[in-house]
Amino acid sequence: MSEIGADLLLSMYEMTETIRRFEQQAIAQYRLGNIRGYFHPYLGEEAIAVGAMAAIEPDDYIVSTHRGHGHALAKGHEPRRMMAELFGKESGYCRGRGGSMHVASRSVRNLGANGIVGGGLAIAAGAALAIKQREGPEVVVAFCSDGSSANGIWHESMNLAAIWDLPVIFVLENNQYAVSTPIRDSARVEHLSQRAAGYGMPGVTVDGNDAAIVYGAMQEPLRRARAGEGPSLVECLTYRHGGHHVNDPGLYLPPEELQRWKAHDPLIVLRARLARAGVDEAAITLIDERVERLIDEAVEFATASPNPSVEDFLAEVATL
Amino acid sequence: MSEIGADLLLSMYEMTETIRRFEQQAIAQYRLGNIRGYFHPYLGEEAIAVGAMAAIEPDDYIVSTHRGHGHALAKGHEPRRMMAELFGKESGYCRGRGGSMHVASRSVRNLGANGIVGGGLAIAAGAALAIKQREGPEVVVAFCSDGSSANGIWHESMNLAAIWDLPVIFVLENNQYAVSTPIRDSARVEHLSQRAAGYGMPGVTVDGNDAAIVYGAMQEPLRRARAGEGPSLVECLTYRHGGHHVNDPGLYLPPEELQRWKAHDPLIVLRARLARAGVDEAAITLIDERVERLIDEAVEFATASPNPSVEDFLAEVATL
Amino acid sequence: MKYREALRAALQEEMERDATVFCVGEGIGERGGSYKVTEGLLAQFGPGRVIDTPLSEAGFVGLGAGAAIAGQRPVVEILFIDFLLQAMDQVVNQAAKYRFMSGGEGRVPLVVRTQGGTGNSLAGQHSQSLEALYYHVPGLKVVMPATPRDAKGLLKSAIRDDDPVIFIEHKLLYMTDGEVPAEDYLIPLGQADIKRSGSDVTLVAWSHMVVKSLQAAELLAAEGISTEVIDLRTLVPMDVDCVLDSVRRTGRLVIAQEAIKRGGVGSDVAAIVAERAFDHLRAPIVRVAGWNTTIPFNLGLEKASVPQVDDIVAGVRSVVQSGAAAGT
Amino acid sequence: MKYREALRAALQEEMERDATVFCVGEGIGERGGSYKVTEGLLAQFGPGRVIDTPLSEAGFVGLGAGAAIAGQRPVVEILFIDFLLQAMDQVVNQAAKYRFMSGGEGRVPLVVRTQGGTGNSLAGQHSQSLEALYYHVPGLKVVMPATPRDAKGLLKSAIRDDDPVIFIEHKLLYMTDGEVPAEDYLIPLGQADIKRSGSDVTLVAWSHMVVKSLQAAELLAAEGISTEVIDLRTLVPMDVDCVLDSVRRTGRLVIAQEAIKRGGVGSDVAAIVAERAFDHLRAPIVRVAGWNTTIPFNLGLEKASVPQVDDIVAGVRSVVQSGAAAGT
Ligand SMILES: Cc1ncc(C[n+]2csc(CCOP(=O)(O)OP(=O)(O)O)c2C)c(N)n1
Ligand SMILES: Cc1ncc(C[n+]2csc(CCOP(=O)(O)OP(=O)(O)O)c2C)c(N)n1
Ligand SMILES: [Mg+2]
Ligand SMILES: [Mg+2]
Repeated sequence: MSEIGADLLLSMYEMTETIRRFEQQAIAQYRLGNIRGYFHPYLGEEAIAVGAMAAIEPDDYIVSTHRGHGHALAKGHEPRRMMAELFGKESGYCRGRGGSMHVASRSVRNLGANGIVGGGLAIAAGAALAIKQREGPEVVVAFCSDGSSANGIWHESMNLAAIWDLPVIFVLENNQYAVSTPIRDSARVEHLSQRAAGYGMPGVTVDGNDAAIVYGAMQEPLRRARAGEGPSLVECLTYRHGGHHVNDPGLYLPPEELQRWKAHDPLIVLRARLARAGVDEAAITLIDERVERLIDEAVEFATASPNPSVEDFLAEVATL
Repeated sequence: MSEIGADLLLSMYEMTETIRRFEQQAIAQYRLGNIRGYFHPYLGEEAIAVGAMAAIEPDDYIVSTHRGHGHALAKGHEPRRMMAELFGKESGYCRGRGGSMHVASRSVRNLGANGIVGGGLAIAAGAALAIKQREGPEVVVAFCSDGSSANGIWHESMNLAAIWDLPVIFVLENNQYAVSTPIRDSARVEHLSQRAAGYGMPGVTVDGNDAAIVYGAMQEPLRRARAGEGPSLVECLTYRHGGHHVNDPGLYLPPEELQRWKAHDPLIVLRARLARAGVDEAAITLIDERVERLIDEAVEFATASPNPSVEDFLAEVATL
Repeated sequence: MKYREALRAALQEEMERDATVFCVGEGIGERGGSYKVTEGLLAQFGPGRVIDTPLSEAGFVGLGAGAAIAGQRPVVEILFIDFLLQAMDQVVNQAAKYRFMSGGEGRVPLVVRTQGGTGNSLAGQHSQSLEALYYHVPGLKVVMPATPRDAKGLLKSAIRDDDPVIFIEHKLLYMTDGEVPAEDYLIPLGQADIKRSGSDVTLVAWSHMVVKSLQAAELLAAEGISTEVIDLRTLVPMDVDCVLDSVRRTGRLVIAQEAIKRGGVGSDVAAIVAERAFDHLRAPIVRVAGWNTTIPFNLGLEKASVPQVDDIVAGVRSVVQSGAAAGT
Repeated sequence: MKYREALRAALQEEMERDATVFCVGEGIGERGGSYKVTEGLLAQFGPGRVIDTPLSEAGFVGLGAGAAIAGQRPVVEILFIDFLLQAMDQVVNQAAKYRFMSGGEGRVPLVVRTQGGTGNSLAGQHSQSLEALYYHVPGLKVVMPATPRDAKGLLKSAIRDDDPVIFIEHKLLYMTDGEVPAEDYLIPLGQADIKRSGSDVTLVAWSHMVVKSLQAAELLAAEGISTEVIDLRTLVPMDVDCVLDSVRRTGRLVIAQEAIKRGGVGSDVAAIVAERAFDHLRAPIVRVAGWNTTIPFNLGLEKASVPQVDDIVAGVRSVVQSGAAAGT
């Protein structure tokens, strides 16, 4: 990883901090009753979105998951319109109609979060097919979860992508639990990436809490995809910093396990890398302050934005 | 395979010949208009059903496929009631309501053929769960096809069976085509059995045209299943002797490929084994004659049987 | 007793009574399920009969069908009816058809417990009312209880039934309270329940709409309109006679349904009455139903997308008025 | 021109016109599809636009949705509508909802072509009429053409539509013949077609039932009953006005549908009329529809399980008689 310079580390740090603070502030707003419904925090998993997105181009596509705030922010969604969507406001990315589990935007080529686990995988393969048909240079990064690997659509999407050499990279965020069910109860294989062999595609398992490692792990899959050599599976090991959603205390997580992973927090890992790269604390503090303002402003924007109009909604619906 | 005695070879030969002649006669009846609908002949693949069924006990269960006549006969269905079902007669196993793709019978523990490719796989896992819950000694043999391996239900069923150590053996009949689509266009892996590793179960690929080899390949999976050690995947390579169904001329099958496999016909293979075992032609001729009578009698039975009564059907339906 | 406790009691009693009954679903063991219906069952019955699954909806619904065919009585929990769509092939092509296609020999005593409906800002993929999809499939029974008493009695009957039953709960009902008999009891599938008697108009509902319909009836009573509220309880088999009898008495029919109007079960109720009690009708049949939309996330829009008590009141009022004008 | 040739012509013309249109499905390339609709397209457009798939129905329907969202216009072929159940989650939770859930920004110009219905002794899993399932889902359009002319014009419109369209053919129609205009034409989604004018009774049908209904109307004419046959052509959006206008003229409504009666689209047509043209009705609304059964294999039973021409004739006769008694 020696080739990663201080600039890239800093920008990855800034995005990690952005996601972290966004989630924390949004959770606070949830507790105040300003956000409702399901909210699956990305806390502790930020390095995956940050590392993967640092490796791709703005024109590349992503599909996201039910735990998708981090992907969206790293792909370029504005925190204010993200926050507004979580508030259910008209100024949100989906005009308050989608919410946390359905954030999408053409502008940043996020094909969407999904309330169905694994629901974006075939869509990702389809977007990759579109790219291939248009002979475009883009790739699709398909974020998916350990839980999704038990679902038929995971299998079908991996296989279709493989047989047609589609430019898609499956980034599997293995946080080791599906709600309370440990992945070892759902799969009898050491690494889920081993399944890639069954589709004839490369698969690796890496430390998903180190953005620099994730960034590095994307390079060969990206080269392959852009060269028309087909898909890859990148399994990133990580861990949630708490329950499955904001109303789940997550008491089933073994405390030592949780502590071990918290000690290996994506922010801690990046700070250590920054220190080794000789970046001084002042630069970091500057970023922290900028991010703090950005997220505070996002909350203000969301708060001040109006709810969607019921009349407009009913008028739209009547014409559907 | 040296442990296979002449008796077993002879009984496997008799069943192979039974299936062969049943299919040929049924196809003749189809041409006469006495059988309608979809009819997927098992011609050329008989060694799989015969070898697998020779290895299991009468109380063991099977699930079958859309190409299921061979499984049914080998599991103990009577040719006459099988033929009657294909004729759509009340005396058939499903009282003419199911037909070729839905033959099932409690009496021989055939949980059913299926018109949905892969449709029986989860049912097989469920029956295996039932056995496990009752602490029964039985196993389930789940026949499936190369085409089914691309379907989500294949993945989910394999995985569920694996994580719960269910007593099921997946026997994959790889005849190398799904209708006209070669398996190499549907999977980028040399042997489909390699996928077993992704579920943490053993997988092997064997010659599916040699009943003795199939029989042998079942032994360790059966031991495992009965010992509570979980499922296995046995991939049997084979080839259709013609089109996908009786109305498909199968012109897309490369003639040399077809000829090569026809030269390796399950009957030819078994006859060679019988010769090596010192069984003389007379014993074989005796069997051939017996089988001929059996199948002729089946056709007579089916022909003479009445159609289901429309009134009875409508009365049943009204109470559903 | 709460609705979810009533469901739990039904499961517990049936599992005690019959060793072939077992539960399988996501997080139903230690965690007790998302709506806590199965809480405590793991401790009592062990992991062999209370089974946590991976996210393989098609797989474990099909597995339930297979276990049922092989003699067990599985109760499969699907967290949201929205996810049951992943298992549609297993439900419709396998479980529902098996008995018929096997010539009547095979039976599939499978219960799929799931829940649907709006109310918690869960957006488009976690709020659907999809009973109409299962209602249309021969070979399935469909049950949608509205009260704790019905939930318990019907779930026990569903478990004892030899055919596949889609048992649909509502996310807003789990915490509702109601009387549940102390003694062992069953409520047979196929019996509607007149939850309130009335003479001016028949109001047919099921599941959470029964709650709203009873509130509407109360408001209407204050206006002098006597509303008979029929809770269908089971959609398949449907107690058509109960509905027809009532309409023959009242001459007016309103159906309240949370699902979208187009192709909903309410259309069938209307069609049956228009076919078989036409001569008794004194007014158009009105369906008060969900708008033709994916359920929105925003709470205000979500509320606007499905019928509220006021909408039901307005619907009933309209037929009483128009009936008065046309009929008498 | 045959129905299947008309479909092929539509695909060919649209693929020539618009490079983003492509076809994907099982055996649609070299083999030309099970019903030979796509024959010749591979040779003309190459394997990049006529794509054979493995048996991954959920996967390639979802893939179609993804390609559509990313700007292509996929036409996915599903061999039998029965198999589309494997992709139900992709259709209902993904394709149908995407536009709404993205706040209107995302569009899914996806066509799923499939076929259903009885007629060839293909038994329970290859003979279903499942349009009602898709009819109930907001965000989908549903098209069911009965003639070669309609098939071509509607398929072209479906391909140009920006929303997901479930385009359902019938296995007994592929070989039927009919006039197809030589010049380029479109038939807009949402327009019913009066296939035969009449004054005594309105008979609503779609897909293959239109053929049977026209035969029934002919027989009825011989008895002096004048039957107006409306072919809905598209179920969503439905041309409700056309039906209401007709019923207001005739005062009687019969619906002929191959799908089972319970929860079928016909119930919705009946409910709409019972709600909006009640005062014009002179007789009960009759639905002539499939029995509540899995489709049997045996040909005699299969025939008995769905309406035949005689059943339609009897249904029409019954309302004309009862209407005469009640109304005039
Ligand atoms: C098909 C489907 N089944 C079940 C659910 C309910 N559900 C939402 S998140 C979740 C757990 C997912 O775990 P995992 O896939 O590992 O993702 P993680 O939450 O750990 O990021 C479940 C069961 C769902 N949304 N979709
Ligand atoms: C889910 C599903 N998709 C498609 C079909 C149509 N179909 C029937 S058999 C078949 C080919 C199956 O090939 P394979 O699975 O290899 O079995 P084989 O016919 O070679 O024995 C297809 C596509 C089906 N029955 N079920
Ligand atoms: Mg997880
Ligand atoms: Mg094959």
